[in-house]
Amino acid sequence: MTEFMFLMAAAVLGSVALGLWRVVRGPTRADAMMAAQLVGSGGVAVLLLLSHAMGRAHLVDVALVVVLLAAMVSVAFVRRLGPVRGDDGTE
Amino acid sequence: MSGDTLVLDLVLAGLLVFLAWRLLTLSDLFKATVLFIVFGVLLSLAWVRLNAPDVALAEAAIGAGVTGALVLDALRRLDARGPADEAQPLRLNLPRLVGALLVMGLGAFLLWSVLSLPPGWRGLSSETAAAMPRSGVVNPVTASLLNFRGYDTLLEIAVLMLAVLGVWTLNAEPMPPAEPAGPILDVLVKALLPPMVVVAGYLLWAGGHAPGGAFQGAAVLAAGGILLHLARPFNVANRGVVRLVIGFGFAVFLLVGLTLATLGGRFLELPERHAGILILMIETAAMISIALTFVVLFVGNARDNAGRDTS
Amino acid sequence: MTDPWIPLVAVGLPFLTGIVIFMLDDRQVALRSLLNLFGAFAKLVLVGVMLWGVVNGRDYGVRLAIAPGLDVALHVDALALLFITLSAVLWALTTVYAIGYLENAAHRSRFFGFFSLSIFATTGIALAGNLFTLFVFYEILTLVTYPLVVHRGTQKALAAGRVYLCYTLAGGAVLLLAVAWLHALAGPRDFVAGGYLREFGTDHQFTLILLFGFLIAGFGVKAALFPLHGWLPVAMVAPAPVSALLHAVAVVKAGAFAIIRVVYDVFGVEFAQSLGVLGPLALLAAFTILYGSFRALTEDELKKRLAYSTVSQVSYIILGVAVLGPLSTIGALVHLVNQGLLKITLFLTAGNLAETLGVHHVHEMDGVGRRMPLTMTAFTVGALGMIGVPPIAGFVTKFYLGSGAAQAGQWWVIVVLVASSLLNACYFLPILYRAWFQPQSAPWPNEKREGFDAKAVLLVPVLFSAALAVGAGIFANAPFGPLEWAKLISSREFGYGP
Amino acid sequence: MTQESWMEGTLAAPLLGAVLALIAGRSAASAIGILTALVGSAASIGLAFAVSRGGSFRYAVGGWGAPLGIDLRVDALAAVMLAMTGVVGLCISVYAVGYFRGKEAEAASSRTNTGPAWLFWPMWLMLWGGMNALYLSGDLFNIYVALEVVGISGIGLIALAGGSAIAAALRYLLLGLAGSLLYIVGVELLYAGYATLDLEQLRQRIDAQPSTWLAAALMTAGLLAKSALFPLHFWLPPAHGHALAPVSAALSALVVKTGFYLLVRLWLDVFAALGTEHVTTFLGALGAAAVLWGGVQALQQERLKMMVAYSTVAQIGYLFMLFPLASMSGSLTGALLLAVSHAMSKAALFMCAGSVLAVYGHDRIQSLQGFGALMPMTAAAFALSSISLIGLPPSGGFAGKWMLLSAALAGGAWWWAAIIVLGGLLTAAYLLRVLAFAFLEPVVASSTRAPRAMELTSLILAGMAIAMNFALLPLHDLLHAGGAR
Amino acid sequence: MNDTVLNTLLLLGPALAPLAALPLLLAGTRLQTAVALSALPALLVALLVPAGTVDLPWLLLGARFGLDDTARMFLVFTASLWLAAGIHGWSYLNEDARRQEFFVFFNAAMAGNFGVILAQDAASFYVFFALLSFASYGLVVHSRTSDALRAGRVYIALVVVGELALFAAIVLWVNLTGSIYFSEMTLVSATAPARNWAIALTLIAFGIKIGAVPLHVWLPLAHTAAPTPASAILSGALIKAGLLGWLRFLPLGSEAPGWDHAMIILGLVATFGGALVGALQNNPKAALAYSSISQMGFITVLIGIALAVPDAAPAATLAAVLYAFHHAFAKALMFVGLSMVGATSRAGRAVVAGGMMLPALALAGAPLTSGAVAKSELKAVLVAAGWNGLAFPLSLAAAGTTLVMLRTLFLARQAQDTHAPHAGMWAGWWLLVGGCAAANWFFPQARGNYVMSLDEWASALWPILLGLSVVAVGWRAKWSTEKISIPPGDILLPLSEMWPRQRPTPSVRQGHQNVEPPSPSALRAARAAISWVEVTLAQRAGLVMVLVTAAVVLLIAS
Amino acid sequence: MTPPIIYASAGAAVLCLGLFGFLAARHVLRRILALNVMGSGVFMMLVALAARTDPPDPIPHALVLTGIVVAVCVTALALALLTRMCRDEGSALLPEDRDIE
Repeated sequence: MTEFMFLMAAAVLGSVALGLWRVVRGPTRADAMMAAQLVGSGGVAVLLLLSHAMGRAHLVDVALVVVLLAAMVSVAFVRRLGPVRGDDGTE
Repeated sequence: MSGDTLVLDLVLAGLLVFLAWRLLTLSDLFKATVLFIVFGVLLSLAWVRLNAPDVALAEAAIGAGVTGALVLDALRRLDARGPADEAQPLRLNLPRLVGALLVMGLGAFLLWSVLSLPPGWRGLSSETAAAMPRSGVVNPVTASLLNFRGYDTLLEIAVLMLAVLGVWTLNAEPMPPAEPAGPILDVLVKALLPPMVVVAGYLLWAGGHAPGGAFQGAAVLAAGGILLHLARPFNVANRGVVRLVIGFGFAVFLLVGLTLATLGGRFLELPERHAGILILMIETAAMISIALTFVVLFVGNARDNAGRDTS
Repeated sequence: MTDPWIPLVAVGLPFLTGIVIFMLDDRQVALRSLLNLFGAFAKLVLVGVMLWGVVNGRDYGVRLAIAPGLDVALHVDALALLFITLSAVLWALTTVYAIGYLENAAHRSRFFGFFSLSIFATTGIALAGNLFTLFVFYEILTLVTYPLVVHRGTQKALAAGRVYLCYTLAGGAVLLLAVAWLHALAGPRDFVAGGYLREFGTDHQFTLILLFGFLIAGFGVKAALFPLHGWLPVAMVAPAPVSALLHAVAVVKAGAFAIIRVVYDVFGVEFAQSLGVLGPLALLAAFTILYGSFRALTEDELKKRLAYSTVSQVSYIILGVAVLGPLSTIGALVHLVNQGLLKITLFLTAGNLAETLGVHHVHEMDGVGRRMPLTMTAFTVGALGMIGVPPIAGFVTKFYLGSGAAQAGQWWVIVVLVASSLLNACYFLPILYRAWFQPQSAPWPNEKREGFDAKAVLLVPVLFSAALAVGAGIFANAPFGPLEWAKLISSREFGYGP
Repeated sequence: MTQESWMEGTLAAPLLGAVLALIAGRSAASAIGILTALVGSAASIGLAFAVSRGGSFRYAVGGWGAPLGIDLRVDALAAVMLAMTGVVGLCISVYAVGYFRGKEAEAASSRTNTGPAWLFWPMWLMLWGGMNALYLSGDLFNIYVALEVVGISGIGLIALAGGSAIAAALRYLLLGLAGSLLYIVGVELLYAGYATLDLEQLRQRIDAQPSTWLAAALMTAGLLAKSALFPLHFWLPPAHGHALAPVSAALSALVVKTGFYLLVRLWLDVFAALGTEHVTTFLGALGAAAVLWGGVQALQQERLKMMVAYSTVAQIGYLFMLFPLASMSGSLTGALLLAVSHAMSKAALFMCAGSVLAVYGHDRIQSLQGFGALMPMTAAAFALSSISLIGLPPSGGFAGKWMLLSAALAGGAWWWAAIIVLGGLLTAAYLLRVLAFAFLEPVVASSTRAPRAMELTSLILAGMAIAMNFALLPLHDLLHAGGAR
Repeated sequence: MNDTVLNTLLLLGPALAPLAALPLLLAGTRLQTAVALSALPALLVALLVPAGTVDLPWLLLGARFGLDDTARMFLVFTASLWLAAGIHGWSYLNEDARRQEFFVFFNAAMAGNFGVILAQDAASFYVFFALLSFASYGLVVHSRTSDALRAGRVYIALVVVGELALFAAIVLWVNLTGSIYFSEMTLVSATAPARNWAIALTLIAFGIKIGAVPLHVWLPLAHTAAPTPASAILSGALIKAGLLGWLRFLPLGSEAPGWDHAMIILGLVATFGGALVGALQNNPKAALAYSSISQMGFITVLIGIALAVPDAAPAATLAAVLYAFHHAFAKALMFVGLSMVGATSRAGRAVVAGGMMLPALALAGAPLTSGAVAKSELKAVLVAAGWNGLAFPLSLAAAGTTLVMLRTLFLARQAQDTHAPHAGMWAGWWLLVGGCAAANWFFPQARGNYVMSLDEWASALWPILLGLSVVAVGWRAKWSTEKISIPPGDILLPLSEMWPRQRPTPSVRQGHQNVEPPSPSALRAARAAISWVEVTLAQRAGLVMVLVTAAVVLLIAS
Repeated sequence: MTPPIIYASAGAAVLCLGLFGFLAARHVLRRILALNVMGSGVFMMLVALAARTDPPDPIPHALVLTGIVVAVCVTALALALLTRMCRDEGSALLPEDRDIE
């Protein structure tokens, strides 16, 4: 079970890597930011998986913090960099 | 460890190196910043894998969260003031080539020297374990931070305070009021703020026995503050109350240490019986201060306590 | 049994006087003058006490440890007394003169402060009991004389100060190296008659020769040895009392005195001879003597001519040191005093001329003897003394130098002496001729005073020093005269009388 | 009072003062600052006396003891540095009161705002506290944190000046941060190798292995950047040259010494087992290069403060000549004395520059005619500190150089001696170039006078730099009593 | 103690008296006159005080003064001369505005002269010799005419050279003999190092004073330029100081190979040359000056004899002193006489003419004069020393002297326009006349053989007759001295032509004040290089750090 | 190959990348990022080396926590300085870098 969990985590990480490609290539900033959010979500998933796999319940706390902070960063992005004129503006 | 965990570790490590590489070589600073934030998130995974959940928490809250927000904010300011794209991609020229070779050599040597470290290293884990019962807390990291090496932490809080002073010195002006927050943001803030405060309190409390503590809690609290600021920009002026709160954590920590010293112990020598409560007290004070510190670092300040414009 | 207080007071007195003077306002003329005079005459009294004490076998000395094995030591011996007496007497003269000379000038507190400090440094040099102490005070002297050189505050003065510092600091640097090296080599040692490096024998011959060269180069700057003399003629832009101080009382003398110390009390003259360093030194001194004289010949500016004359004259001292033998030693030591007396007379008279008539150049001096007979009498005494005309002090020197050279079998030295005297005559006698035997040919450049000669306060020191110069010649052999001290020192150095 | 109490006072006073000043704000900051400075310097001087009487001692903060806890180590070396910081710090504080009062008066007359000038006080006190913590510390990581405290407060102080100081502060920050990181890599390697952060324990355990070599190299490079040794000096002149006068004084006089202090600790103590001749020679050679380069650069400068800043570059180089000469007796005493007297004279010089700026409104050297007449005390201070910097007797600078010179010559290393002497000449060249202007007649009579407190403190400091000439023996005794190293 | 004081007063007093009298010049007119009598104490001492010495160890380098035979002889004629010249001169310069100044120098020189005579140690001798020499400059240039100033220049130059030579000589002698006291200056063996130098320097030092060829050039110039009483002193007393120097310093009584012959030859050259050139002068004073050169040639020869034949040294010395004695009075009288030719009354003029004839005859060596005695002494020495061969040439030289005397008298006759002599001048003149006439009685040697043999008469007379006949022939042949005259200073003129005239140019020399800045472009390049390095370091900060790290690693590892 | 070694190696690589980025980059923001990355590499190595024992040594964790907080402080200050400089001088490059590239 734990091995599966690890594998799953690795797979999630792999998908995250694909998301990173988006960040690098993304035509707009919003693309990049969304991809980053995706990575954040992936990270949370990996954390939860690891929490089980490694038997450490308090890793959930870490996931929780990641979620909260990711939300904050998203808002910061939106408020600070989102409505940049000249950008092709997804928002 | 089995090969499966190795796959995860290898992928994670590879990703981290890749991210570091790309974020330094991408010509677009914004993307680099995003990658930096991602790097932070993945780093916290690495901490988890290295059995360092406290660090993972801090990394997630501070390394990725607060720092990310700060860099994003700075990027915006640079955008507003001048071209942020002065950053050129790192083309290789002779000095850089030399530098690269040197750094590679250094890295190789570093790696070699790390790998050639003698086995059988025990670190201070046994000493820590032996001292834990007297530390007043269960979480050895918290014990280290606030008891064994509490002095470091005291100075660290001083560094935080100094950063605020520096930012105040620089008269970092507030961002021009953004467009009024939309309803989505309002809802989001309303939804997120209470859990953030709760989580912060939880982390503070949990620090005694589980991963968590003042810094992580403060970061989450600060995230709430920053969120609020983003929705409804406010100015944390260089006002008496603000300064009191900023200095509060440090003052409490220092005064506790000094009081203990005057009571016959040594500086910061927490008596075994009261260590737990003292640590909690210090942590609480520190968290409040640090949270406000982070907020101030993000928000900046343009007004002094007399309310005069200082720019 | 050593008595520490007298030397301490002797050094400290001018220092304190200087500091107090700094604090005075420029307008507190009376108080400052009083202080100056008090300092000068208290110093004289002190010197008298020391003279009396030393003659009666008392030992004055004090030491203050700076670091382990590193002392600032003050000690009164015969050589020190010789120098300190000279400086005390001349200081008193110069002080009186300066008070009169700088009436109504700007920055007088600064001037007199540094003036006092110069004497502080000179006293320290005189009383220094070891090379380190000597070096310390030597450098202090550099520093405190610089403001005096640039005192006028003109660009020209500044340039002169720059040149002065260039030379002296570079010399000081070399000196520092040498002194430290010697200290490292020989350990903490006090001056001792006959030197203390003898015990090295031939062990460190090369190093010792090198160090000797360094020391001479370092001290030679102040002593204006060729080719280190360049600052001296330039520094004459300073006011007359400063020139007197530089040329007669303090700076140049300090250099010569230090060289004497090095040769006699560090290396020991016989050891130096065995190292083979005295010959080159003598040659250098001889060359300087002739070179200075030649340069003086071509200068029309009076003070500059006098300055080159100093270049030439001071090297007599060094020449005397470098020629092995008690007689030349006596000559060197006596010239220390005599040159001081003569040169101060000359510079002060030059100052009188400048201050009273605005005469700065030789070609303006036609008939000045009739206008300022007393001043020019003093000048004549100085000039003739420089030439070596008896019975003025200079001849005593030359006699002993020549005798010493003959004693040492170094006949060429006599030739140098004679040639130099001839040159001295060539540049001094035309001045006397113009002053006394030519009628006034043009109006005085800037006549500031109508009455007889110069102001009394300027005149008295000049006459006094001239009288001293004559007295030092006529009563050369009198007890307690400079010659007797010189003989005493010489016999101490050589272990036997001349 | 016990040694420990003196130490606790030394450590805590500035920190407490800093936070109090922060909380109190503009109105009371300077009062708190002066009070703290008095207490802090008294404590550090008391500590120095205590060490000279009672010898060196260790202090386990928190009572845990190394390697788990943090041990402070108070020996003569630390005591000297602390006392130096205390004395100079007090003077800087007094000067700063006058300085900012002058600024405020100026601002009031021109109806501008001084801005957050009062932030000087908490930052300065924190800087002071950081330096004290650093000197006291016996723990590698604690030293890192203290270094950060010092660095960040220093940067904040530099930034107080605004304008060109911002870029300078940024440069300083980047380089300092990089240096810190290199340092921390070294710490980490050492910890990974020897499982302790305590200097004393490290010294006992250290052995020659690659990670230790690398650690030593990285820490050295990092600290060199912080102490502005040539060729990592370039951040210093703009930073110190553009900062406010009291800040420049503090940075140039005190802060640069921290890196030097640590390197002394490391190379002459902790890493002694590594066989260090080559490295010490290397450090000495860099020092020599710094002496010459700093001197040449200082000669080129047209602004007084920049010149004084480059002078610091050169003087730092002198200190590093200790390393190759360390085996010779007296060299440590000399270098320390040099450091102390440099602190005093350099602080005095920057104070003078500040006073000159206050009166003239600029600090272009060529236009400083007659500052001797306009501000005699400042000119005197300038002259006295020049004497000490050049190393002319009698002065602390001289005594220090003498000891170094003696050490070099006793060891037959005449080339170090030659550099020492040559550097003195260069120093003379650039300092006296300025001093000469004091003697010219002033061109314009400025109505502004520098506050007396400013002039007086600079004079006092300069006087102390001279008086340090006689500190050699006490210092020597202290180093022996306090068991340096 | 009292003895010392008294002796000092007696033996040093005469030298100091003229100086002590100087303040009188500031007093009223009547008292001033006393200055003219400053030489009286010296004369009294010379005549009355027994021989003796006094040591004054505190003075100079340990001074000793004393009166020995030589000193007494010198003091007698010198003091007489100074006294006469003083009295004469005071009156002579009656209307001169600078009379007081003249007497300052006059008395100073007088003091120097007496001091030189009384000094018994080298240092004191040197001191007074210098005083004499330098003070005499004032006498030479008294008139301030361009001739006088030129004469003064030449004189002072030679004085300086002489002083320096004397200085060097003293240094050498003191070193060679180990004492500064003449009485203790033991003879130095001929092989001693530097002895030759010492002799040479001594010869030069005093040869200048004595007017020995070729150092005589100042003499005709100075004598011509100086006021007459001063000329009398220069010729009568000053140049004798040179002789005294030779006597004091030269190792008479020991051999000086080479020097003896050189001296004799130079003496002969001077004797003949001086006479010849003197006869071709157009100024009586110049002629007299050359006569002095010529006469001193005799003395030079005597000294040469003394060096050549040590045994004859005492006799030669004595003869030289006698000759000097005789010459001093005669020559002084001649000079003073030149100032008396303006006598208005016929009787006066006759007396003056007689007074001119007397010394002229004496100089020529006419019988019954002091000259004859001196010359016979000279010849006796020659005979005794075995240098008989010189007797004839010296007699021939006397013919030359006769020529010069005739020339002088002739020129003096022409000089009619000088002012009439005052009483004081007469007094001084009479004093000299007396001295000149009495000179031969003063010689103790002369008293015995005053009655001369016929041979002696003949040998004394024929040179005079020869001279007279030459003049007669010349007169007949109308030789014009204008055509073939030699200007005073003879060899100096071609010499001074050779010497480029140099005067200090009053150019303002900047010297070191403007230190040339290095060429701006080089400086700029250096500055640029420095700032380039600095900027590059800043740009490559990280690289530098890494490099430092790498360097330290390598250094530790090595 | 154990996780500590993997992460230590990755940490070393990240450290070097950060260092290289610091020395190669001109834009101050990039330099700040580079230094942060470098710091992360350092901390990774430290924690990885601490993970050689089980349970891991907590002291390095405490150190890294401190380091992270210090890093964020320095970063905040650096960013504030950068924005101020950019505002005053219109460039996000240090003065010496402005005329090249």
